[in-house]
Parts: sequence; C-alpha cells; structure tokens
Amino acid sequence: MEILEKGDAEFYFMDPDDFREYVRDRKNRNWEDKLMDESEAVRKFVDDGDYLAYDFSSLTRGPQSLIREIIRQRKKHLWICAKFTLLESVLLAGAGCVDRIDVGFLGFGPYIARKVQNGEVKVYDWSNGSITYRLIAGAMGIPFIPARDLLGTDTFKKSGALAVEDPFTGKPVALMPALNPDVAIIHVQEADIYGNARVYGPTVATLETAMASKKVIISAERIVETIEFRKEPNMTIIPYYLVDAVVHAPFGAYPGGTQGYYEMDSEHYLMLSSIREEEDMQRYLEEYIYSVDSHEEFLEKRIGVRKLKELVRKAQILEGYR
Amino acid sequence: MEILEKGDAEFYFMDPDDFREYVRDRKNRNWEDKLMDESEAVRKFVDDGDYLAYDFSSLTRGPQSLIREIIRQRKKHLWICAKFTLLESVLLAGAGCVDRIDVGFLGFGPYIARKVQNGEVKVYDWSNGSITYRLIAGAMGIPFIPARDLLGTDTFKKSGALAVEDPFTGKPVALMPALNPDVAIIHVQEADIYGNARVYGPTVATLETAMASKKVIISAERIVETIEFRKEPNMTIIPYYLVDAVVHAPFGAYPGGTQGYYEMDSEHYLMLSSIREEEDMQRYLEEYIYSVDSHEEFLEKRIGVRKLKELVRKAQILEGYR
Amino acid sequence: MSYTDVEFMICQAARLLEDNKTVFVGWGMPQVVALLAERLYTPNITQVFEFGAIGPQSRTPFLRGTMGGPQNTYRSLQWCSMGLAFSYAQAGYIDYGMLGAAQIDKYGNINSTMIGDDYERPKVRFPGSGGGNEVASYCWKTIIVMNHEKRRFVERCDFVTSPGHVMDGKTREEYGLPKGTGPWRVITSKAMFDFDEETKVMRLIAVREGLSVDDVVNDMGFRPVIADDIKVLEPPTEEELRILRDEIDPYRLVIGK
Amino acid sequence: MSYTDVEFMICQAARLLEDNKTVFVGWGMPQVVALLAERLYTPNITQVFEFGAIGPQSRTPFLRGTMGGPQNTYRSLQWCSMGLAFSYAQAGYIDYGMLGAAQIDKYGNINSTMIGDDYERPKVRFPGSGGGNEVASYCWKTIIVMNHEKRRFVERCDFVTSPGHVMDGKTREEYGLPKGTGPWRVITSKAMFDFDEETKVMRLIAVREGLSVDDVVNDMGFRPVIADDIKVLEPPTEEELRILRDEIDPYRLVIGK
Repeated sequence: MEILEKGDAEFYFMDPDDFREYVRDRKNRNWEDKLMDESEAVRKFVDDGDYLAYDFSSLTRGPQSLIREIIRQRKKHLWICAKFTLLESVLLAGAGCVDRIDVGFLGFGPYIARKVQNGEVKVYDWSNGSITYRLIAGAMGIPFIPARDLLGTDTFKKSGALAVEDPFTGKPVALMPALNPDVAIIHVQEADIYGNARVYGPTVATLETAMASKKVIISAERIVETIEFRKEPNMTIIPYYLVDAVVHAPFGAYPGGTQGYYEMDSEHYLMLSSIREEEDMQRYLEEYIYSVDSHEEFLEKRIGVRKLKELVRKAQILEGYR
Repeated sequence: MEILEKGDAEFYFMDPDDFREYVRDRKNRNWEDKLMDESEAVRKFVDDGDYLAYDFSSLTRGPQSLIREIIRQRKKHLWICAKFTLLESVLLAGAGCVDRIDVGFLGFGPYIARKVQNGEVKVYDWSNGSITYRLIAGAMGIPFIPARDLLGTDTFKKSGALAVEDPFTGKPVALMPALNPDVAIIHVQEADIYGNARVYGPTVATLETAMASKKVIISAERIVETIEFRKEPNMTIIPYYLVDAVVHAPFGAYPGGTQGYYEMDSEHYLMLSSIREEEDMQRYLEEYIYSVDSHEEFLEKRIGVRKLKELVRKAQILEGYR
Repeated sequence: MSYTDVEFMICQAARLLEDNKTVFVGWGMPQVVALLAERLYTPNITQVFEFGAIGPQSRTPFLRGTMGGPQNTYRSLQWCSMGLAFSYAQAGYIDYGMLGAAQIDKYGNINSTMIGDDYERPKVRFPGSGGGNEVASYCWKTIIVMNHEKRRFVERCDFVTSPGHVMDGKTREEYGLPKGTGPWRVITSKAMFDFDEETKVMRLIAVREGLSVDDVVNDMGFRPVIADDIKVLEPPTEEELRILRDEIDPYRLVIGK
Repeated sequence: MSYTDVEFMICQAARLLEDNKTVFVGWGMPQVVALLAERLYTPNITQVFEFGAIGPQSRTPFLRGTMGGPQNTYRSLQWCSMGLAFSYAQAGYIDYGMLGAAQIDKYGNINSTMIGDDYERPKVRFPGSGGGNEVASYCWKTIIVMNHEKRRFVERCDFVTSPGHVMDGKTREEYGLPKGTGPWRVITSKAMFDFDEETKVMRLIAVREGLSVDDVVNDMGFRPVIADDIKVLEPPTEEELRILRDEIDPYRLVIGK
C-alpha cells in the first residue's frame, strides 16, 4: 500500500494502544454517583492544553452551560474540534481559551474570521465528514478509517489525512487518522447519576465522541433513574462506563434549544452572532459569563424566568422526544 | 504502507464504485408498495449463485420463513455469510443450496461438520467480528476497515484479510475487505409497505447488512403505517430506500422466537439440531418445507395453532419491545 | 412580478430536482430550495441532513434557528448519526446535493474556506467545508448555487475546499473520488451551466430572461464553453413566489428583501 | 457434596471475576459463570454480549434457547449492534473475556475450528471462531475454560483460531494485537494456569483438591512451567452449587447431570 499523498498539517493523534491503556486504568466501570455541578466537572476534567470535543450545535442540544463554565474558569491553550459548530468556537476564541481549531465548520461571522486572519488562532481544515470519521475510528479503537472525501482538494493538503493505494481496488483512498479527544462535553435530554444517557432527535456524533474521548462530561436536562434506561434499552446512547461526570443542567443548551424542552432564544442568538468588535465581545463575556458564578445565576440574573418560560412555551412539538 | 501478510482465501468483494452504481441505478427511491409473499420475493430477488446474508440467529428474530422459501425454490450455488448462525447454514447445506460458507460461526452439530469434512461445502474462516467489520465497510461505501482481530492466527491465513503497516502508528494492522452481499434477508418486528423497518432488542448487524446488500428482502411480524416510523424516528433502523421487498410473515422466525411476539419452539429446535444422518435431514426437509406450498401452510399443517398459541403465551416479557 | 436574485436561484434549483430521489440538504438556501420543490414539484423527495435526519416533513415557515430542531426535523423517517448520514452518501444512496461557493473555477472546484495567497494569514476567512466536501465528493449530482460576480469565477480557487471535475491537471477519479460524480449544474443569479462531457469544462446552457450570452460571460473571470443552443431561464412563477414568500420564508431570512 | 467437572470449572471461573468490571460473555458456559458471579460475588459486573446487549439483568433459570431473547437480555442498559459491542472491546472497555477451546498450546493459542492436517478435509470440523477471536484479541484478561484431556494440550494447535501470547515464534504484539492483552488464566477440570511473565508459557498455579502436580501434568501434551507455590483449588461450595442447580440451571443444560 503505497502512500500517494500526505496532508501537511499536524493533527491530534493517540496510538490506539495508549487510548486502550487509558480506558483500562482511568475509565470508571464502578457504579458510582458522578453528579456534580458545571464548576466541579470543568475543574476536575478540563485541563489547560486539552483537546476538546463537543457535539451537536449552538442551535440545538449544544453543551452551552459547560462551554460558559470553561470560559469562566479561563481555561487556556485548548485545541477544539469544531465540527458543525457555530457560536462555541466564537465564544471560546473570544475568551482566549483556544489556540487551535480543527475545522469542520468554523462558525460564521467576521469576528471569528478575524481571529484566524490575525493568526490569533490556528485552524486546521478538515470537513464535517472527515472529522466524524476520525471520531468513529477513535471510538472503534482503530488507527484510521479509509474514506473517499477530501481527495483532490486543498482541504486534503492542509489536513492530516493520507492518500494511499487501496490494496483491494488499486484506487487511491484517503485515510483519516483516529481522533481521541482529551475531553468531550455533551448535552443530553436524560441521564442517570452514573452517566447512562440518551438523546432524542438526531444523534450527530454523540456516542462516537463519548467513546473516543478520554474524559467525558455529560450535562442533562433531567436526571432520571437507571430503570428508565433498562426499560427501553434501544434508546440508550451512552452507557455509564464512558462517563466521568454528570451535570444536571436545565436549559443547558441555552441560547440554543433542546428538543422536547425549549426552543432557542433567537434574539440572544442574533445579538451574539452579530458581534463584530473585540470590545463588544469582551462586554458580552463579562456580562453573561464572568460576572455570574454559575449556570443557575446566569439563568436567574441574566436571562430571567419570563424568557425561559417563553422558550418552553414555544417548544410545543413533543412527538418523538419522549 | 507495506503489506506484511496476506490471507490466502478467495473472498467476495465488489469495488465500492460498482456497488455505488448498482445503488444509483437499481435501488429504488420510489415510494411504492413492495409488499409480496415469500414465494414472490425469493423468486424475484434471490438468484442461483448469489452471495446471501441474513441477520440475527436461528434462536431469535432470524428470517426463517425466507430461508425455508429459498430451500423450497431449490436455489443453488449460494455463498452464505454465516455470522452468528446456527440452523440456517445446516438447513441450506442439507438442501444442497450452498456451495460456500463464510464463517463466522458455522452452526453446530456433526451434520454440518460432515458436509465440510466431505468437501461438500467449502468454508472460509473469518470471525463474527471481522465479518461484521466487512459488512460495516460495505455499508459505509469504503473498500475496507482496519481492525486488530484475526492477527496472529491461522484464521487470518485462511481468510481474505491483509496485514499492513499502519502509517500512523508503524504497527501492523489487519484490513478487512468490504462485503457487499448480493441479497440480504432480514426479519423485523415492524415494517411498512415501502420497507421502512425497525427492530426491538439487540440490533446485531441489521442496518449494516441492509445498507451493504444489493437486494434486500424484509420480513415482518407486523405491517404498520408509515406514520408509526415518523412518530419515533430514533427507532427506525432501515429506511425504505434500502429495501426491495417486504413480506408480511407472522411467526417468520419460527422455530426461533421474536421478541415481543413469541418464544422459540425448543422441541422443534432440539429435533432439528439433533439430526445426524442425511436421511433424517431429507425427511425433515420433505415434511416441513418441500411438502408445503407456503409459510402459511407450514404454520397451519405442520405446526398448528395450538403450538403457536403456546409460544405466544410464553412470550410475556414485552418491556422494551413496543 | 419582481423578485430577488436569491428567489430566482431558488426557483431554478427547485425545478432541477427529481421526484422520488434523495437530496442532501445543507444550511440555509438549500433548505428553502428543498421545501419549495417538495411543495410544488417533488412531493416524494427524501431530504437528508448531515446531522442525522432522513426524510423529514419540515414545518414551515422556515426558521433559521431550527436547523436540527423540532420544526426542521419534524416527522423524519429516521433520526440517526452524522456518520450514518455520510455513509448513505458515500455508499451511493444520495442522488442530489446542493452547495454554495465563494469562488468556483472552470472545472467546478469550489472555495468556501479562504481568500488570499497565504493560508496562514488569509485576507478573508470563511467557515470552511462543513459537510460541503462530502456533498461534492459523494452525491451523484451536485448543484452549485452562487451569486454571479466576476471575482467569484476564477482560474484557480485560492483554496479548493470541495472537488470539481479536474484539479491541478488530474481528474477526480484519478484522485480516488467516486466514479460518475461531480458538479452537475451551476446556477447563478444570471445563468445556468453544466459541464462539457469531454473536457469537463463549465458550459453555459441557459441565461436569465433579458440577458445575452455576453452579459453573462463578461461577468466571469474565465471563459466557459458556450452550448450550441442557449436556453432562457424562465423567471419565478407567481405560484413559486407566493409559496416562497407566504408559506416558506415569510421572514425573508433566506430570500432577502 | 459431589459435583460435576463443569460445575467445578464454573465456580473457579466465577471466583476470578472482579466486581465493577465489564465481561464479554459468550454462548453457554460463560453465561452461567457470569450469572453465578453476579449472584454471589460481583453484583455490579456489566455483561456484554456480542450480538448487542450491554449490562442485562438476565432472568434465570438459564434457557439455552434464550440467547438474544427476552430472558437473556432482560433489562439491559443498552441494546445495540454487534459492531458497537466489538468496538467497546477493541477500544479497551471490556475487562474480562471467557472462551472454551478444543485444543490449546503452551502460549495459550486456541483451536475451535478443526482437527486434522488438511484444512480442506478436516477430520473434525467445529463451528469456528464465532466472536472468540475478538474476545481473545481485545479483552484485557481472557479466561479459557476447558476439560482437562491430554489430547487438548498440544505443541501446536491443528488450527489457531484465537491468538495466545506467541505464535510460530512471534509475539502477539509483533503481529499487531493490542498491547497488554492475552490469555490470563486457563481453568480446566483439574487445575488452574496463568502464563509466565517472561516466557509467556503456561504455568501451573493451582490444582484441584486431591490431585498432585503430576496428575495434572501427565495429562497434558506439553509440559507447563510449574509455579513455586502451587495452591489448591477450593471445591464448589454448597451455596454455589445450590444457586447453580436450583436457580440458574435447574434443567442442567450446561452444568450436566
């Protein structure tokens, strides 16, 4: 199998043997209560310099209360996996938490674009598909996945993918190196105190991200008893032994929505996504993140019960979500 | 990427480009009524010489009414994918339908063993895992999946796998070639007339097998309206555009069970699995398959309502199955 | 009846889709195209969203914020993973795809990543591929929809995000991309193009009512092949505009004002 | 209290499992081992079945026919695909695995495929790997359970179905198998073995009550390493036998009569 071409970017990679050893020694198969608040979870499981993955998007079921807590704790030098992301990368870059971004989808707007243009954050271009394959490989415990995207583009050249001659067809195929993030933060509708969790609606890369990551923090709209999973095992997406911390986070995806619970806050989203200037960003971060101590305080003092009630009222489609 | 070692078996393989073209031209995205009986489905979609895959097992949710119909129509020269199988391979071999078997798990008992010992059927040894990976690769439209099983065994040498030096770790890794069967037969609890389908309980390789196969026949305990899938989209396992034929087959897994519907018939299963001699096998095939025209006649004349009622009565665990 | 450029492009794109096919639908304009097609021309088309929704009966009005939410994924046939959605595409199950482009070259290579000479210090940075690279790599027929501006039609994209038919002298099949795929139509605010079968170069096949071939070609940074028979693109019909404006996008989030 | 060889082996295996760990459980005897361990020693062990059941609270009595059915997979934490079950194992999430063997060599290579010189015309053909190869390749600690018969302990297996520590002169890591895995214990109807850390050769560490080292070694086709301190394997307790016979396998499908 001849190597035909090689992307020239550095990429985050762990030998599957090293990931396996981490899983053996550090992933917890004990049935123990992992419930804690955002502050404790981020303090314990997000370290400066970590490679961070999150799932779904700013609009829907994104782990926003955890993103805000990471900013609040002023984590530094993160390398983030910006697949299918919008505001997360913008906020994390605005707060100076991020050095490097694997793209995916960078998130839009001139604010984050300028950070890249200035060289304040370094981007590595992949695609939503190739990053997903990388996570799948990481989750499966294999070193790479072959796929037929990225080929014949500059995206390939700027990625960490390889092209080889496939020994079965003789044709070129790309190899996407496994991705095993240091830490994943994932918001779900329901979890138990041990970390069993399920989502309703599109599952994006929820399971793969949790399986592939060394440390996993789950935030959940509701904490439910374990028997709820055992009664409908086809719906379980994450088993407890993948998980390190469980955070009870009602409105955890705000300003995005969570299906079956509340709609996104379009006004807040628009306000945030129209930020252009550094000053405005810092003002936003101060007001909504640094100046409050917790997700609860954020909801109470910055958003308010009236607004939350309105977002719940708008979420009238429940079919399929329970 | 150096090829380090190579299994010496022939293996069924289709260039992903050829599979794609088949999917483009022959897989039906029309919303059309695909309901037909076993006889029509097998006549239309199972050809002599086909590579045949099926899912789950003789004990649980196996597509037994379709297996019997294949035997009844005296299909020849099949190459079967005997992953996690018991009686299917025994029956198909007994009826002379099968030349080659990819193993998986051959099915037990001296009867099938003798067919192999005599050279009447040729086996290729893989494993449940490597065959599953081959189906996953076929379903993903990629030429192979790397994995770390089979290595360091005679199973590897007798398979069609390769070992290469992984360019990311420098360590050896096995490559499992994609498997795209000609035809898959799959039994489910619920399907609509278009082929949307779902299963309750372990999903084995139901989805991968359907995605990877050129022709797909679904048999279902119940035919339900399409809206039933749209109301709970997380539970849909097979979308209609993978499917060629839908067979309404109550007790379709008999003598195995189907969760939520009926338990297996242990007596029938024991009777069948204790067959040793060719004569007994041919007598079984005559009595239960050749001498009846259809699955309905089989149930009515050979099994009887009393027995079916007893098997339904035994299936009292419904939790998780509806 | 007057209409915006975006409305024009949406209607052209919607008319290209076929019924009883699958279409990979991305963020924004492609969603509106698919909704319009579904209402008027292709009631049985199956939309596929990369985040894991297959065959939704999306609610209208279109709300930008509902990407992935209950309105957008209403009554899907299947909610699944992104990996599965891309697998359907890679295995050949998805007929149509739709993409935007900041730049395009004559072989249909697309840039949605950055403008400038220096990748490390781009003049303008865009969001990047998203799922666009997969749409362009895997779907059988990719439709590219973009504003017709001279600077967008370039000899060589500053960055090729998603593959066209030929890049830097090599065909997409030589790179290992799936056989028989590639850009199929380019719809702009002024014209429609396909690709010459032999040379794989973009070919003008139709112009917007009231425009000449020169009007179109003068506004391009390279010269396309010109088809022998240039058709005129019918403007949006009243029915199309009514459905677009009243039912699908009353807030004019996509169609513009 | 008398007991069968199978009961003896089941009890030894059940005592080896650790609580709060995961165990890959195959057909038949391993199921009964896991059930016994769950009842008496490891109430919080998570069983993983290859066909896609994680963490069931299996009903008893054990019925052979329920593999994959409602009794066996009762109240699982997760019902999933075979691909996912194997992925958990390949990614390192599964601590223990259990396997049978028709033949074994001194490095723990296992044969469950065929007996004879000619693969094409075997003297005896067995079912083959099933998921056994994956158990032996991926699980951190693999326990092999087999009847103690001389012909089963061979210099070289007629066919190596599942990997041991060293095959044909190469270590499992040299073949590319995951680091730190491999056969961990062999339980027979007469003894228990581990593997010498340096040479990776099977080492006798304990014998059944009433048997000498010679009784064990004379019944083997190769000579194992003998540990300095040979322990005696405690026979099944009354409680173990009661639970096995009355609750788990009253039809004696696995434990024998």
